[in-house]
Amino acid sequence: MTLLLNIALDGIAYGMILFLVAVGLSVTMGLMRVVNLAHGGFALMGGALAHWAGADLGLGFWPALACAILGTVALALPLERLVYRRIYGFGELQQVLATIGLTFIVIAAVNRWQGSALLPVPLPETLSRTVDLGFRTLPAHRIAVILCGLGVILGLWLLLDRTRFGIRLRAAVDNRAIASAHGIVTDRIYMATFGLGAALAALGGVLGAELLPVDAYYPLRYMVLFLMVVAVGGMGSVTGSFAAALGLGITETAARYLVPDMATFAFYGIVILVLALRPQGLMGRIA
Amino acid sequence: MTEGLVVRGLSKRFGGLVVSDGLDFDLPPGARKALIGPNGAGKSTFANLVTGIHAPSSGSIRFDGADISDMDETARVRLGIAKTFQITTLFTGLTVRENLRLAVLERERRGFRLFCRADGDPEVEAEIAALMDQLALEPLADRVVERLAYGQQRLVELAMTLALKPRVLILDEPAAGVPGSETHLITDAIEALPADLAVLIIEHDMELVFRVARSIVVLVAGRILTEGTPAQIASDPQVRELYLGGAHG
Amino acid sequence: MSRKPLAALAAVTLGLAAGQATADEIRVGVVAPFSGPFALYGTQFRQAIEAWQATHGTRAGDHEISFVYKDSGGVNPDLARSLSQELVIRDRVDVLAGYVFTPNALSVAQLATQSETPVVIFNAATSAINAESPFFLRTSYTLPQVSAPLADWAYAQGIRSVVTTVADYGPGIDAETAFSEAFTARGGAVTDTIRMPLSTTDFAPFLQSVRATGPEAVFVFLPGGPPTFAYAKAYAENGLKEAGITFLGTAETEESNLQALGDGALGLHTAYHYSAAHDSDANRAFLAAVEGLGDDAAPVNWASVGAWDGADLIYRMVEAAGADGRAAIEAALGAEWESPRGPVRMDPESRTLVQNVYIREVTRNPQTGLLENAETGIIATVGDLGWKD
Amino acid sequence: MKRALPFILLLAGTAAMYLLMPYNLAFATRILVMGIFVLSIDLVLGFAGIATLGQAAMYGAGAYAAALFAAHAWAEPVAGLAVGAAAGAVVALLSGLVLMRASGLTLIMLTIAVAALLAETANRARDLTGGADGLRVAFGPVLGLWEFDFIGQTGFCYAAAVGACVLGLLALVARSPFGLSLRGLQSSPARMAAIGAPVYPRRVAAYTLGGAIAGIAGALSAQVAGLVSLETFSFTLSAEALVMLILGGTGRLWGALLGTVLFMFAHHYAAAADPFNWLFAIGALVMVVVFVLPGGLLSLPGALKGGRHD
Repeated sequence: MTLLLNIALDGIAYGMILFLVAVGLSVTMGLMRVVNLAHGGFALMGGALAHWAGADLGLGFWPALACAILGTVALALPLERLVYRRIYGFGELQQVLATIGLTFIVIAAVNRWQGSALLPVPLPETLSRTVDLGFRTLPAHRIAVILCGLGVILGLWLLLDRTRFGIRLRAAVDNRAIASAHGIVTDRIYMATFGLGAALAALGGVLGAELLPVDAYYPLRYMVLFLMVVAVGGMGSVTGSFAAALGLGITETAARYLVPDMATFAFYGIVILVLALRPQGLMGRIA
Repeated sequence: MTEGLVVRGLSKRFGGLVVSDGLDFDLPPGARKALIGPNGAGKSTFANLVTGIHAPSSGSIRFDGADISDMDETARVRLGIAKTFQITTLFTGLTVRENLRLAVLERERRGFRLFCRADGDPEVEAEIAALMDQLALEPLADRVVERLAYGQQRLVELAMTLALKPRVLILDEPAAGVPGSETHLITDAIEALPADLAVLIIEHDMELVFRVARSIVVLVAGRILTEGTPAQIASDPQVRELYLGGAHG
Repeated sequence: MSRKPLAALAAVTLGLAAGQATADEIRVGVVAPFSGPFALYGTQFRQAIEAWQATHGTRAGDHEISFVYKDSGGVNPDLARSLSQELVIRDRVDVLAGYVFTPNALSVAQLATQSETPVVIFNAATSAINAESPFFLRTSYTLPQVSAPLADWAYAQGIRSVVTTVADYGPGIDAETAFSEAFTARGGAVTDTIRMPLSTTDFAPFLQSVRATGPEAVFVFLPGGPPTFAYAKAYAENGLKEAGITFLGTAETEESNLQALGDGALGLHTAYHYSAAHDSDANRAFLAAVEGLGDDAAPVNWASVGAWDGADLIYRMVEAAGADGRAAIEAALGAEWESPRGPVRMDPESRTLVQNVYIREVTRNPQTGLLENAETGIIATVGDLGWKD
Repeated sequence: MKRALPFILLLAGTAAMYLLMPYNLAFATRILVMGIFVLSIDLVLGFAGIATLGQAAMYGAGAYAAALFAAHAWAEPVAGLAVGAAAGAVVALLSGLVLMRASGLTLIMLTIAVAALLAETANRARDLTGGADGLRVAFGPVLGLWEFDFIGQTGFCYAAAVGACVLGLLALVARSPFGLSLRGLQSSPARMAAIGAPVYPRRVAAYTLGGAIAGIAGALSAQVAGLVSLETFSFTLSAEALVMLILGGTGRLWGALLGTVLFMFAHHYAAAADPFNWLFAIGALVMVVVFVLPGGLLSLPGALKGGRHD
C-alpha cells in the first residue's frame, strides 16, 4: 500500500516536472505547428539567466526566476521576428534543422558566457524544506512544482478556451489567410504565443532544474524527452501533453520502484506502443 | 457478360454525420455518367468509397461480380478502378514523362525492380509517347510538372490515370480550377476516351456535364434525388429548384 | 590495392622514425574532449600540463618536450583512434596521452602496440584497458581500487548491511562488483543491488526503495555531472541522512560540481585517491601552479591531478629513454614519486599507480566558506585491485 | 561522357586523398564510412521522403553484428560486411513494419525511440557487447590477403572499395523503376496509392534497403576501428549525418557525398583550431543552408546562375 502511494506520489511529482519542462514546447509546437527543437535552448536561457541573477547579481530565488522569464521572453521575441516567422511555412524536416542550428548557437553562447559546469539555482528556504506526509517525507519543492503545474494547465485552459486571444490564436493557426481577412493580426498573435512558449520554457527550465539540472548542454540532453512528451500527448493539445507527462512519469516511476533496471525499456516501450497505435498521439487531432 | 461497377445500399458515417445514405448505383462498361449535386452532397465521399480511400459503414460495392467492399485502394486500382483528384495531385518534382512512366511501371507491377533502368524499356517509352500524343502533351514532355499551367497539370493527371488502362474512370471535378480558355482541352480529352471505358464525372460545370454525359445522377444530402438523361434532368422541376434556387450552380 | 605504395610509405615512415631518434624535440599528443558536455576534462588536462611546464620547464634531460592537443568530443572511439593515428603518423608524436573514456582508450590499443608508442591514460578507469596493450600506462585510478577499500572502511565502522545503487552501465557494474565482493568477504551483507538506468534524473524512487529496505549505508556509483548532482540532492531530500543511512560514494563529491551541491552535500562520505584539500606541500605547489595560470583556471579535481602526474611520468620517461617507446615503458615501470595526491608508484605489472585511498567527508572550510572533501584518514595503499592478467 | 564525369571526379578525389593525405588515412577512412552512412539516409529521406532521426539504429546494429560475427564465427571482414548489412536490414524491416505506417513528427519520434531502445539493449547485454566499455575485436585480413595496418592503408583502400560498390549500387537503384517509385513516394503518397502502387510495402522496402546500407557503414566502421561502442546508436550520430546530407543536398547521391566531405573537413580543421566556436559555426551553417540554400550546396551553381535548375 505504501508502495502504491509512493509510486503515485513520486510519479505525479516527476510527471509534473516533465509537464512543466515540456509545456512550452506543447505551445510552440502543438499550437503553432513549429517543430521547435530549440525549446530546450529557451529553457537553457532561463536556467542560465536565473543562475546568473542568483549567483552573480545576488538576487533571491523569486526575483531570479522573474528575471529568467522576462529575459528569455526578451530574447525570444526578436528571434521570432528574425527566424521563426520565416520557418512557419516550412516542412517538418526543415523546421527540425533550422531549430537544431539555433540550439547549437544558444549552447555555444551559454558555454562561452557561463562555462560548461552545472548552473544551479539555489532554492529558497521555503522550497528546500521537506514536508512530512505521515507515511513519508516529500521535498517542499515537489509540492510547489505540482501546484505550479496545475496552475499552468488551468491558466492555459482559461487562456486558450475562454479568452478572445485563445479564439483568435486558434483561428490564426487553423487558417492564417482567413484569419487575416477577418482582421485578426496574425503576426502579433504568433509573436505573443511564441513569447508565451518561451516564458513557459524558462519557467520549466528553472523549476525543473532540481531533477533535470541545467548546464550548457541541457537542450541536447533532454531534447528527445521534451519531444516524446509532446508527441505522445498529441500535437495541438496542451491537455494531451499534460496527460502524457503524467502517464509517462507514473509509468517510469513505477518501473523504477518495481523493476529498476528496466525503466528505460518501459519508457521507450510505452512511447513506441502509444505512437504505433495512435500516431496522432493521445489527444491529437487527426491532421 | 460484364456487369461493371454495382453499388448497393452504400452508407458512410463520420461519427454522427451521415455523408452517404443507402446509395444504389450502376456503372456498366461504356457508361458516361455524371454525378452532380450541391456542395456537401457527398459526391467526393462517394468517389472515395468507390476507390477505396474510405471504408463504407455498410452496403456493398461489386465489380464484375466480385465483392470489392473490403479491398484497399491499391487492389482496386489494380482491378481497373482509377480516379483523378478534385485538387490536382501529381509528382510535382518530376517531369511529365517521368510521371507517366511511373504510372505505366506501377501498372506493370515493376515498382520493385532494382537493377534495370526505369527508362530502359522501349515498349514503355512508346506507350508514354502515345499517351502524350493523345492529350497533346508532347511539347511539355520534359518540363517539371510543378511549373506547368493548372489546365496542363489537369491533362497530365488524366494522362496518368489513362496510363493505368482503367476499366472504370472516376473524374472528380476535372474542370475545377481550370481557366475557361483551357476547359476545351479537358472536354476534348474526355470525349476522346475509349468507348468501352466506364466513366463517372463529378462536376459543377454544367456545360461540360451536358456535353459529355449520357446519364446524370443528382445527389442531395447523401441520397440520390433522381437519375436520368441530360434532357430529363434539365427539365426536372426538383433539379431546377435546387440549382436555380440559390444553391451553387 | 597495390603493395608498392605501402612499401614506399613504410620506408618514409621508418625514415621519419629514424630521424626522430636523434631529434631533440619530443612531442606528446593529448587526445581529450575539448568540446561538448565533457570539455571540462580537456581544459583540466591542458591546464595541468601547462602548469607543470610553467613550474618544471619544457626540458627533460636533453630533450625539449612539447604537447599537441586533439579534440575527441565525447565517447567516440572512431574519432579518438583516427586522431591518435594522425598524431603518431603525421605529427610524429612519441607519446600519446589523455583519454577520458574507456572505449576511446581501448581504440588505440592496436595502434600503440604496432607503433610502439607509450600511451599515458590520464583518466579512463576500467581495469581491463591495460591488458589490451603493453604500452598502456595509467596515472588515474581504477574503480576497484577505490570501491573495495571503501567496503573495508564501511565494515570497520560497524556497518553490516548495505544497498548498492549504481548506474546500469559497465563502470557502474564494475564498481558494484568490487564493492560487494569486498564487503561480503569481510562478512557484511549487501541486502539489495539496484541498477539505475543511465539516463535517469529522478532518483527519488530508488532512494525511497533504499529507505524501505533500511540498510545502514548506501553505496553509489554514477557518471559525473547532472546525475551525480541530482542523486546527492535526492539523498538529502528523501531523508536518508535522517534515517541514519550512511552515504558511501567515490567521485560523487568531486570538486568541479561540489559547490553546486550546496549544504545537502555536508557529511557525505567518499573514498577516493585525490582531494583538492589534501594537506601536503606537493598539493599546495600543484594548486598554486594551476592558479598561477590566471583567472580562467578550472576547478582542480582528480582529472587535473591525473594529467599533472601524467606529465611528471612523461618527463621521467623522456629523460631516461628519449623517443624509444620500449625503453620509455621500462623506465616508467616501478617509478616512484610524491604526487599532489600523496606518494605513488607505477606498478610494473598492472601499469596503474599504486596509491593511497583516502576516506573523506564533505565539510565547509571555515576560512574560504567553500565546500571541500576533508580527508579523515588513509584507508589503504593499493594498486589496481581489479587487475587480472 | 557527361554522366561519367562525377564518377571520374570522385575517383580522382579518392586517389588525391590517398596521395595527399598519407598521414591522415584514418581521417580519410572516416570520411568514406560516414559517406556511406549519409548515402543510406539519402536513400531513405532524400529519395523516399521518410523523415528519420534514428538511422543510427541500423548503423549500430551492423557494427555490433559484424564485430560479434568476427569474434565468434569468422574474422574475415567482407563476410562481416554481409552480416552487418543483414543485421541493418533486419532491424529496419522489423521496426519499419511498425514505423512506416506513421509520418511526420510521430515518425521522427519513433525512429529516435527505436535507436534508444537498441542502445539500451546493447548496454544491458554486457556479456555479449561489452556494454559501455565497448567491444574490441580483431578482424582478420581482408579476403585473407590484406592485413589491417596501423598506418591505415588497408583500411582506406578497403573502405574506398566498399564505398564504390555502395555508390554504384545506389546509382543503379536511383535510375531503376524502384528508385523512380521512391521519388514518387516522397512527392505524393496519395498519388502513388491512386496509381495502384503499394505505398506501405514500398516504404518498408526502402527503409530496409537503407537499413542494409547503414548496416554496411556500421560494420565498416567497426572493422577499421577494431572497436564498437554504444555511441554507434546515438542520436548525435543520426543528427550529424542528417546535417551533412542537408548541407550537400537531399535526393541526390552527389549531394550526400559533397555534404559529408565538406562537413568532415570543416570539422577536422575548424574544430581542431577552436572547439567552442565550432558549435557556433555549425549552428550558423545549418541555418544558412535551410534559409538560403534549401536545396543544399549542390543547388548552388543553379542558384548563382539566377535560374532554377530543371
